[in-house]
Amino acid sequence: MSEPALELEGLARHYGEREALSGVSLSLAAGQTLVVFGPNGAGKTTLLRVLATLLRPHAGDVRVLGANLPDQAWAVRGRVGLLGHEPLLYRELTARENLRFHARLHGVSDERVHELLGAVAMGSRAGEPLRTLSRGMVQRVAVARAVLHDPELLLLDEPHSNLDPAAVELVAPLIGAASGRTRVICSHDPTGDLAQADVVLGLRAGRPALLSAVAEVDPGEIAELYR
Amino acid sequence: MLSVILSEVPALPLHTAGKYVAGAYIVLFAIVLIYVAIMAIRLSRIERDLGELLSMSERAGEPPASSAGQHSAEPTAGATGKQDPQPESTLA
Amino acid sequence: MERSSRPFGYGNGLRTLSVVTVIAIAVALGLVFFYAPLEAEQGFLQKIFYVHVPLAIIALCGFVLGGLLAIQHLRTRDPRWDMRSYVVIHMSLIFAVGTLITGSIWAKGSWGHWWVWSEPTLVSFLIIFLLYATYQPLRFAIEDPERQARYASVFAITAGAFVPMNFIAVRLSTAYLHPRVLGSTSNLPGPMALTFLVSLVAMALLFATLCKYELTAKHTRSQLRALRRRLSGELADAPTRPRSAVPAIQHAAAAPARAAGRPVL
Amino acid sequence: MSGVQTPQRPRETAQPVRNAGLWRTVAALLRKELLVELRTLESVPAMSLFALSTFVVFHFALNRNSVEGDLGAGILWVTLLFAAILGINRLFVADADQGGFDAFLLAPVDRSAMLIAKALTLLAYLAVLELIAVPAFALLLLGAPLGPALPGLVTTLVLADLGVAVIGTLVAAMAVRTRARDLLGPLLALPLLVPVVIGGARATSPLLVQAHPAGVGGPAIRWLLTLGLYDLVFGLIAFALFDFLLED
Repeated sequence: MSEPALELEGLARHYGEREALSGVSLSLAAGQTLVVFGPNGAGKTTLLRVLATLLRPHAGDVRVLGANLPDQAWAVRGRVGLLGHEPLLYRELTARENLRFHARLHGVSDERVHELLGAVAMGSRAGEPLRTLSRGMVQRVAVARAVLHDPELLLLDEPHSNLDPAAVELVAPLIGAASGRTRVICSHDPTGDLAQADVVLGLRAGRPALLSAVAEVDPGEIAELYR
Repeated sequence: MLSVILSEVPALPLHTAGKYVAGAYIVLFAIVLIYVAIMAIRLSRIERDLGELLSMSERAGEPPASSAGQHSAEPTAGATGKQDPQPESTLA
Repeated sequence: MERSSRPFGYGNGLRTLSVVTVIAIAVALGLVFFYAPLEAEQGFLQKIFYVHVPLAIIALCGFVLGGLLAIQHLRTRDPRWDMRSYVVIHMSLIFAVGTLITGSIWAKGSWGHWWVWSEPTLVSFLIIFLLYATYQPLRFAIEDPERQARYASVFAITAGAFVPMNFIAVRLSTAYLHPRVLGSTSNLPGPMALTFLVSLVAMALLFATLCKYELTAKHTRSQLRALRRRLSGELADAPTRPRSAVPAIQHAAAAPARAAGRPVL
Repeated sequence: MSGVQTPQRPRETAQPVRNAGLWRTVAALLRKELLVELRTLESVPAMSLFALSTFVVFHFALNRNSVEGDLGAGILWVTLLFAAILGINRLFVADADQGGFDAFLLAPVDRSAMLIAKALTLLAYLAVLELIAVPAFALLLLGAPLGPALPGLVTTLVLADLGVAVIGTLVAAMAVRTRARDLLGPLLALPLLVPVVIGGARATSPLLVQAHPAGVGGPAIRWLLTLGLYDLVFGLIAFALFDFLLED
């Protein structure tokens, strides 16, 4: 697919007088991975929510998967998978019921639910309400929920939080580089995620302080962001 | 002149009913007065803020004229007469 | 930097409007007390009619107008419409309080007690007042100014549609205790009708003037905050705006002027 | 466990993923709603018990062993109204706290499906509430026989419940994502529901009377019309405005 998956030009989003995001411009080809670094409150989560059509951009033009937001947001929904801090799952329902609910919303068959439950090794505990499960298990069900509808674009906000190394290994084919999907990952540890990045974006107080291909970036600059 | 008007006017029967009528009009007047008082307080707050800003701009060394020079105190004559169609036409 | 924003576009409009209002109110008062004949049944007390009913009508029109402005805000997403809707509803609420007080004074005068359940306009005004009293708390309970404006507009439209509905329901349910002179404006003899109309126009002008006055004050304050942000931007971290129910209009002080034609209101 | 290589399904061109129609989305939402309610039993039992205890309070407050006519209708409708307020307050809490809104907004579905599903859920809660509260009212407080009044009462209840469901859903959606959600819900809903209570009480008061000279007449038609008009007007408004409450 020649057309870039993501094209941002002067994206801005403000929260009252404070500018959560301003002047973010980048382009990401399909299949590539963009890793976003930046201290807390730099606007990483806001960026993900704008790309996921949950937040309307206040300025600049945003083209996600060939549709520009916010007018053609409907064309993007269902083709984007979001894995944020919140699992977006109901604690009272079981893992299977949650995934079935999301499957019906996205028009996905039940086999896919069963297949994904196996893929995240949650088959055995699929019948218990989520509130009885550990945070790691809930995160794995959330990963399954994020890729349930086979999205073309994955938006991952610190995907490996609460996951033990074995679990990271387990979900790699779904949300890792092996999944072959275009990915935008927000992360705090330059060592791990920098390896799988194609493009690196550094955000500081909503503004892009660093934007370059992974080859030209040196870890010193990334550390600089957090000072 | 005043006596002419006074003689013309029907005697105002200010017995019991008058009390209430006076009360009603005083209430209306009081509402407008309270409103003007609140706006006056706000106006004084704006003036205080403006004073702060002026001192701020002096401290910043940049003469205030350069940034706010164009804001002529009086709205320029050039502005079209009917500035804002909306509130006046509340009746329309 | 070319002119940052057009000069204030309100000043002159306000001056002429207030002069016209003062004249209209003076004429109205003159007519009410010196020209309108005494009503056969209620006598002098009926003079309250010329202040109570215009207040009520203007307040109702204000609430419905607030709803229409809110529709325009949701369509265009322009915060200025939200500011207008907020000011108009805020003013109508004040007029509604006036209606309730003058109404209860009238009730005391003609039936001997301050609150009368049989008078439909009074009763529906109490309900409408209770509803719109939640407008400010609703706005105050939402932090993000943009969402605050949107939720306030949804409320304004729903409540705007509620006003006539409420009148229908209350009017149907209230037994008629006495002649309809209090609410009705139709079967008035000539001079009374003229006086009533002049009072109505005077009240409408008063409403427009106060609204414009408040709009000017709010606009000035937001310009001031923009100036403060620009100035303090150089000195220290700008103090963030305290949470408030008042709509926030972002004056991108640094941004180029808006379309030169439209005054910034 | 070798990592299962997910099949890379062919993707059509950039046309939107239109999945199930509106009503299948509503069905999915309804199924989830009722599942969560059955699991937690948060709303319906609370509303019913609240109604029963309110009848007891009315008994002692009014110091009457039985009521009928206007007083009876008044007690019934006030109790139902406040019990409905309880349901309205809890309607969106699960969605707001556990990311239900975001999950729904991410899916390629029509946004008014949430309004329809939530309104139907509230309608179901009200129906169950009335199935318990009305017989209890007849048993505890009503001096008149319920039987002859039932058909008229049920039609009025259905019309009123529609109004409460529509306004309740709109107000709940407005109040849930604010700071004072438990206060704003009732403050917004009560004035808006006054016409429903007026219509309901006036329509049913002639039914709940002891003496039936020529059998119990139906509820006055003008009250049913008022309720119907109310439901229609606010149904359209809710349909038009609900999307603005969801988006951000």
